Amino acid sequence: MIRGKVEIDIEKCKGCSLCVVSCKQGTLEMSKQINKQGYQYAVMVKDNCTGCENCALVCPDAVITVYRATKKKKEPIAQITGVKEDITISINSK
Amino acid sequence: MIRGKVEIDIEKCKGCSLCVVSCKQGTLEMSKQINKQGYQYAVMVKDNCTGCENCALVCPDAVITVYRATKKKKEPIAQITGVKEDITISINSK
Amino acid sequence: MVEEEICLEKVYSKPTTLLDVKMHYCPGCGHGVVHKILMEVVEELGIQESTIGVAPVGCSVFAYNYMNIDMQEAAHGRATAVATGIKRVLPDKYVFTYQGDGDLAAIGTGETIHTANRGENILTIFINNAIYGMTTGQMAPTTLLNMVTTTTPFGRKVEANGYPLKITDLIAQLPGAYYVTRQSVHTPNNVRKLKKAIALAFRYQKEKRGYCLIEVVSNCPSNWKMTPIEANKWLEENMLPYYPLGDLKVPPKEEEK
Amino acid sequence: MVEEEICLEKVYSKPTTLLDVKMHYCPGCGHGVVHKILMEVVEELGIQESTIGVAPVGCSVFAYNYMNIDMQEAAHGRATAVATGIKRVLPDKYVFTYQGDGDLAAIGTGETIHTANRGENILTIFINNAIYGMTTGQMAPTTLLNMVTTTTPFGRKVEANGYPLKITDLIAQLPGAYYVTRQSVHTPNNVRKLKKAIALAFRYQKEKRGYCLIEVVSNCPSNWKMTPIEANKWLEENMLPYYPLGDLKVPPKEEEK
Amino acid sequence: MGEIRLMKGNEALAEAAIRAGCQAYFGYPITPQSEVLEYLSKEMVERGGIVLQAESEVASINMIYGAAGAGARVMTTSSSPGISLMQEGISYIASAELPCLIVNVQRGGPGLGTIQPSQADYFQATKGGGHGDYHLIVLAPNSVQEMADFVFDGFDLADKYRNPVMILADGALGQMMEKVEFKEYDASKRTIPAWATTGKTKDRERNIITSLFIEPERMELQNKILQEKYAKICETEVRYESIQTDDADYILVAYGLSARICHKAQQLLRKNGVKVGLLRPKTLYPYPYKILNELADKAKSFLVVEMNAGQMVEDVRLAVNGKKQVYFFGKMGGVIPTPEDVVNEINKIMKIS
Amino acid sequence: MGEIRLMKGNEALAEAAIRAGCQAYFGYPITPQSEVLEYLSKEMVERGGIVLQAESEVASINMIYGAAGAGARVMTTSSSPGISLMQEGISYIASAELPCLIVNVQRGGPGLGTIQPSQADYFQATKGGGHGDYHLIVLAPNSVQEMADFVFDGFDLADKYRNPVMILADGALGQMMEKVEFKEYDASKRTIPAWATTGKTKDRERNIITSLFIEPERMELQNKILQEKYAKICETEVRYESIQTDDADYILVAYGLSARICHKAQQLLRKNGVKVGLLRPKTLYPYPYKILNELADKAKSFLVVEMNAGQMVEDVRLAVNGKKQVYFFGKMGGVIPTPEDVVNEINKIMKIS
Amino acid sequence: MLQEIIFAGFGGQGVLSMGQILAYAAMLENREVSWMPSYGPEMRGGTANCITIISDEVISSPIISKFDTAIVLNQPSLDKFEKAVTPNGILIYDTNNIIKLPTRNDIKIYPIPASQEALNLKNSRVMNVIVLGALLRLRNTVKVESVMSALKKVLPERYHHLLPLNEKALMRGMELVNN
Amino acid sequence: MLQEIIFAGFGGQGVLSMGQILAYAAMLENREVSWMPSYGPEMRGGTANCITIISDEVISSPIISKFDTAIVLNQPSLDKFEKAVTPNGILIYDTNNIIKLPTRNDIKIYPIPASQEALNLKNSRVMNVIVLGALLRLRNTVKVESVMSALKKVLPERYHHLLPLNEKALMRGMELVNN
Ligand SMILES: Cc1ncc(C[n+]2csc(CCOP(=O)(O)OP(=O)(O)O)c2C)c(N)n1
Ligand SMILES: Cc1ncc(C[n+]2csc(CCOP(=O)(O)OP(=O)(O)O)c2C)c(N)n1
Ligand code: SF4
Ligand code: SF4
Ligand code: SF4
Ligand code: SF4
Ligand code: SF4
Ligand code: SF4
Ligand SMILES: [Mg+2]
Ligand SMILES: [Mg+2]
Repeated sequence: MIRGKVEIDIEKCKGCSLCVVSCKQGTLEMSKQINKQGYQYAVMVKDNCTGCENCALVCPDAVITVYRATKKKKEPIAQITGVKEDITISINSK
Repeated sequence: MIRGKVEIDIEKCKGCSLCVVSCKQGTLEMSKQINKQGYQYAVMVKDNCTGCENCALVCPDAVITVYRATKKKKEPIAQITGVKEDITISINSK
Repeated sequence: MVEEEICLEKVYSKPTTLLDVKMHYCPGCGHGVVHKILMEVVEELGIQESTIGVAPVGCSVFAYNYMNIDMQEAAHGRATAVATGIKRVLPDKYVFTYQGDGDLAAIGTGETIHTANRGENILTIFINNAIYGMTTGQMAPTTLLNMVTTTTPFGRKVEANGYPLKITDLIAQLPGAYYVTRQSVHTPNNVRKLKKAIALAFRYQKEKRGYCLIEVVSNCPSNWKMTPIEANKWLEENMLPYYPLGDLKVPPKEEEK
Repeated sequence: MVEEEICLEKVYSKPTTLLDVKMHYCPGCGHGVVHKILMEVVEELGIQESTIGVAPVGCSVFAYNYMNIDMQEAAHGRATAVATGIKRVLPDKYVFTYQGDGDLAAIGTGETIHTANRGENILTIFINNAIYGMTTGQMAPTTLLNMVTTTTPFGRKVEANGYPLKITDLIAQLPGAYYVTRQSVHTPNNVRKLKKAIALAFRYQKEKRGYCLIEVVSNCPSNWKMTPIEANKWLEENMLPYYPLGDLKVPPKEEEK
Repeated sequence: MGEIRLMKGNEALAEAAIRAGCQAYFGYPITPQSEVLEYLSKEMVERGGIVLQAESEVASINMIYGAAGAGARVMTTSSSPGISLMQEGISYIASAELPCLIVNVQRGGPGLGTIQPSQADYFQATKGGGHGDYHLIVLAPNSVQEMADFVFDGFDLADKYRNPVMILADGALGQMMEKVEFKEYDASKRTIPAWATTGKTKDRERNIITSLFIEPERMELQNKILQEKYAKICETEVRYESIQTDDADYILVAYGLSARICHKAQQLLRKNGVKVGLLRPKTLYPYPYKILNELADKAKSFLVVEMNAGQMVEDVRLAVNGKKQVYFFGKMGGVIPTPEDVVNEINKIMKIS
Repeated sequence: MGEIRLMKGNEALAEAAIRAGCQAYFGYPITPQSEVLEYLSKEMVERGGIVLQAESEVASINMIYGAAGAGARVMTTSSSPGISLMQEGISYIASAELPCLIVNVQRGGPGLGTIQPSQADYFQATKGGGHGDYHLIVLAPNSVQEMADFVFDGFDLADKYRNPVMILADGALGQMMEKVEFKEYDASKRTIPAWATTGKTKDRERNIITSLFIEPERMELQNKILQEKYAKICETEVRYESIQTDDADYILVAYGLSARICHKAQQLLRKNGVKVGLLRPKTLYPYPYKILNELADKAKSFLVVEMNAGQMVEDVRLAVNGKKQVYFFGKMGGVIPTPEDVVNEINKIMKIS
Repeated sequence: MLQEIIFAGFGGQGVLSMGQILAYAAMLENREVSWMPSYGPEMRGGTANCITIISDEVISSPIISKFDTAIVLNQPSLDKFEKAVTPNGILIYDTNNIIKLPTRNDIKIYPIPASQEALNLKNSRVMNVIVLGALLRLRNTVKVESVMSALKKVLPERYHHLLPLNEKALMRGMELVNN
Repeated sequence: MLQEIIFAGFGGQGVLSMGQILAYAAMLENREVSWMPSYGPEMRGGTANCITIISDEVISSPIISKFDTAIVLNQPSLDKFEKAVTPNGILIYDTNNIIKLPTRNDIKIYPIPASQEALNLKNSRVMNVIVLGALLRLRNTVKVESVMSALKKVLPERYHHLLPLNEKALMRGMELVNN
């Protein structure tokens, strides 16, 4: 089950590797490729990301976006109880 | 018996009175006269000066010279003992 | 009727107060991290409209290209004088300076001390990378002993250049300084702590408590001639023993609400 | 053959190192006392030939008219920079600066701190009279709270002007500073102590120990608008509680011989 | 117009600043202008203004930068050595185009010099004592009345052109008392400039105050913007007083205190039938080149009188451009020429020509 | 003469300072001249000299004051904003008549500006950026070779006249590498001046270094001493290079890097048969007014080329004094004019005249 | 009409305010006036002086070195300014503590015992006003009423009870040179 | 003879020393030379460049904006300087990591696999020397021996064992444009 993931804006990455060493999961590595700026960039090489934000916090170029899995109770958007008369209820969910 | 005395360069005195209050003996007072600069100046009004230097130390204009009485043994300038032969000794004292 | 669903929620992204442009900083430079964190706080406190920044010359002189707030660029060393000018005429705005060690602790020493002493209600973020970054690597007042720079080719020596200056410690002594702390950004946790410190300092500014100074012990991979990873390691092993992290001055308890 | 005789011996007189001219200081001004004592020490140590003084602008800018030694007049606040220039090229001479509070602790703050931090082998005599004497009575960094000056007609207030700056305490923190003490000249005994302190500082300078600072809490009868006697009393009652006399930094025991 | 008062030049200037709506003053004591700071520390503070005694002139001018950049109407004052210390800051302010008023109550230099009046900072004020191509608008009062009047004008010009304005006075003008009457002035009409850093509201882009333009092309553009502005100022804002120049054989050129002395000399000479005119620049930048050049068509020669070794005389020579001889008479180091000195000089010139 | 080396201008200048017997250097980093401090921090220290990175430019110039006053041969270097900060100190040094060498490797201003080369500090250097009537001797190198040569000359002139000397270079001259050969120079022949504060020995009165002369009469005297010295310098020390001016219809006037560009333009124009001369001042103060005035008798017109908005052109106009038209062409803010630009300008002028 | 007057004495003798009050009075009479104090550190150690110029025409320099009238209240000022009086000018001095008397005979010299008279009036601070009175009588510089109005303007409200005393002092000064 | 050459690439690729060695070599051949680096903060973030001018006559400006030869070692430099080559000039570039190829057809363009060749020579740092070799062959700027002498002068003693490798690299560069 995925617990988190990161998105890296590779064209703005400067290849400093600080995210790589800050990730306790070993999720990230530097690519062999270089970007237009001439830097190797960071990439996710495993899907064990916990969404801990460590990598993003230390990224000097603010190119990492972090997502974390949240368990949401899937609940009905409304519950109607005790209908006593003959009425019409219209529900608009966005 | 005089234990000390001060000399005050009254034309350079600026009449600040700090010497007067620093003297525990009450030796000094400010004159009624003013000097060429327009200041009343300090004068010795008693001869109980101990030569403690207090007044001179605090005088901002360094106009006080202090003398202290020292008891000197009045000794002959030389003593000649054990004259055995007929010699001439000439003593030049400055 | 209740089911469970897994959904990826965005938990961290570049703050909107940081403009979406490439920063000119060298790879791995601490300036970028501090910029980001500072702007995160501004975003989260919702004070973008009432915050004015001052960045003097130094690598971060271009901060105004990145921070999406009103900013003034200041002459070398004069950031807190400029900030004083701003704050005195706009006492209800948040004003901060963002200064390097050369700026704050060499040419700007007088301004720094007097701004703190007056208890100006401003925040100073002080990036201590022990070097003149912008001018490519000369000795700073905070350069460590024996550290080689372009102007100390044989290492900094006490006899010639004196001791690394702990200016933050001096500032902490001044009654006008209210909150003085030393932080870093070389690990995620330190980044988190810095963020808290900045938020606290803005709160104090709101309460008109006086001068707040946050020193950030930072790196300069380019002029230290190290990779970013090496630089952060060097920082931990050499800078932190001399510039230990932590609060140097915190408000007396009763004032805290 | 041995008799007793009473003879008046000169025990105290103006030192020959002080020129026999009228000084321009106001009646009762501490500057005169310090000039005299300083020159006494120079005379007694026999270092007139190897002592160079630096006096910046301030009431004592004319010190070179009184002290019979080589002297340089310095720009406002820059005395220790000038002294650094001298000492670096003439390391075996005795170099001192003689500075007011405006000079040393306002415009010259940066130079003061950095000279101390470099541990320059010089002595600074710092005349703290809590006012700008020369320019006739404006607030100094050391002006006490609520003290009325021409620029604080309602008294110095923390909100506007911050706290009286204890710069000597800051200097004492710096490892480059070797001997830091606070003295006064408002009583004969304090004058005696000052003299010892100056002699000590010159000794340390000879031993190349680093920066020595002697603050002299002094008066300014003219601008305090008091008689000299009132001024010295006010000094004792108001200045000394805030600027207590005594050593702020003395050499570690083992270095003393 | 209100009551006529007897005031020191420094105090009149300070009072005028308050009336002109000066919101903040930053300064540092120095003779012979400390009265400005002292007066404001009482009067302006009581009337709700901001007055701060800075730790130095360097700090003052940078506080001015900050406060002007934040949109306030601001002033600093100093005297020669203090103004020298401000040169970096002034260059920044000019480059960042911040309106403000800087007052130099000159004393005799160079160095620590003397505290007596002088006009030896003319070059510094008009040609740029700081680095780079920039200009202050420089106003030269010659009386306590103008010490007050030029403050109002100065603030208005600063705002009109987004440019620092300098009032170049001297120790005598600052210290002397004369009659002064303050003009009516509605300070409330000034609004906070749109470019000021007052906090980036949603409805506008962020404002940036800077003098850094790292690409030479951008810096060149900034310089062109400045030069165009200066050209416009030179076209529009030249101010001078011309006394009996129409029939004059000899034209005295002087500003400030020297101009008063020349005026007296002129009266003495006119009594003796010598046709002498006086051209007194009120703006030293922009300089009245044009009128001087025109006068050169009629007059026999020019005598420039300054309390210095000869500075403005260069501008007069540039204006006259070789058409006629331009002579110089000056006193230096805080010494003030007398009307008789000037009369003598004119007599000498009459003999030569 | 020794080995020919390929060096940066800043390094050549630094090396020359060591060879000229510079005993102490005080400076603060700033682009584009930090190489001087960097070079000396290694080379001069190794060879026993004193090098101190000061806490600021204000501190540097005052350390220079102290060390020069103590009799040492001393130098500081900076670039435009840093030089602005030194103006008070420079005025003091000039007034106290202390020999020293101050180097300004100019960058584009005003304000923080750009770090690219510029010549916009001409006024500041030549007319006095600080307060009061004083002058620096100003030398303007136009190659790495002259960056070295003028250091020797500068130190000697400083001692000869007890006057501060400025080398006014620019970022390009500082950063570029060219060939350089160091001249033989016996640094040991310099002796400690008798007026220096080296400790009052019994056989002499105390020495005092000061710029304070509180009585206006004494200050006036000091100013007269200075002015006489300046007059002598103007008589004796003017230096310039004159290239093919004899037959020239058009005279280019430029210094430093601009002069090299003009030289190239001159070659291009001469190829096309246009008789162009080049007058290159090597001393900006004293200025070669006389030769320019003489050239004005023969030439049709002048074109002044500068990397600024037009500063030296005023001195050329003063020299030519209306005899001929003086045109100006400049680039600002760190932009460098090209030889083609200059050719175009001359072509335009030819069309007008 | 042009009068160029120097007032000189020790600080504290009220020389600056004497000159200032005179200038004020003249201003009230619609004259051109200028008042210029000595300034700076040379004030220290005691001596102060100011120049008051009163004229029907525009005043050129407020700083001049020759005066038609010198009013000196101590010996150093007498020594310094006696020679600065223009021929046929007048010199007024307070006789108190003057040892070295003025010697010129091309000017008119008025010694007046102002300090003594002030003591008689039981307020040594009005010494300067007494001298001012002498000046008014000798030079007709301004009207007495103008001086009184000036005093009213210049003196802070809390000192207004001293106005009658000042008027008396003025009168006394006029009398002193009457004979 | 006049050659105006720009060298541009990432910092660390040795562009500055390439230009400097060439200038040195030309100096050894008694030419006038100037070498001008880009300086200041724009160096940061990677790109560096320098201009080397070699001439038989005095060199006017060391800073020029058009070049007869451009040598570029990365994409941003190629993008920036392709347009700065004068018509009929030449452009040499290292093919490594170049995505967007040059497009002008009024200049001569030489793509060379210098990085690759450097790897073949087992020292990526000689990449710049390989390119220099190509330049020498194409423009006859200076003699190979001069470059070798220059290298000897410029390289610190401790690197002199690398001289043979550098010579090899130079030769390899010349061969690469031979065909
Ligand atoms: C008056 C002046 N002096 C010197 C400089 C050159 N200069 C620019 S930034 C700087 C120091 C940079 O170091 P620091 O403040 O530590 O900032 P960093 O670049 O390391 O972040 C210097 C000396 C300048 N711009 N202005
Ligand atoms: C650059 C500069 N700014 C201001 C002054 C004016 N000034 C002369 S001395 C002084 C301060 C005097 O106070 P302090 O240093 O405390 O000495 P004191 O006279 O009290 O002994 C000032 C502000 C100056 N000479 N130079
Ligand atoms: S969010 Fe945490 S776990 Fe995920 S990549 Fe970043 S550091 Fe690793
Ligand atoms: S920390 Fe940021 S810039 Fe550095 S490698 Fe990772 S993603 Fe790239
Ligand atoms: S020496 Fe002592 S006792 Fe004598 S007068 Fe002075 S203070 Fe008094
Ligand atoms: S302390 Fe000195 S100056 Fe003061 S009154 Fe006594 S003798 Fe005179
Ligand atoms: S030079 Fe240093 S401080 Fe500046 S951006 Fe690069 S790494 Fe950061
Ligand atoms: S003004 Fe004050 S400090 Fe200056 S001499 Fe007078 S009393 Fe002393
Ligand atoms: Mg730094
Ligand atoms: Mg003081």
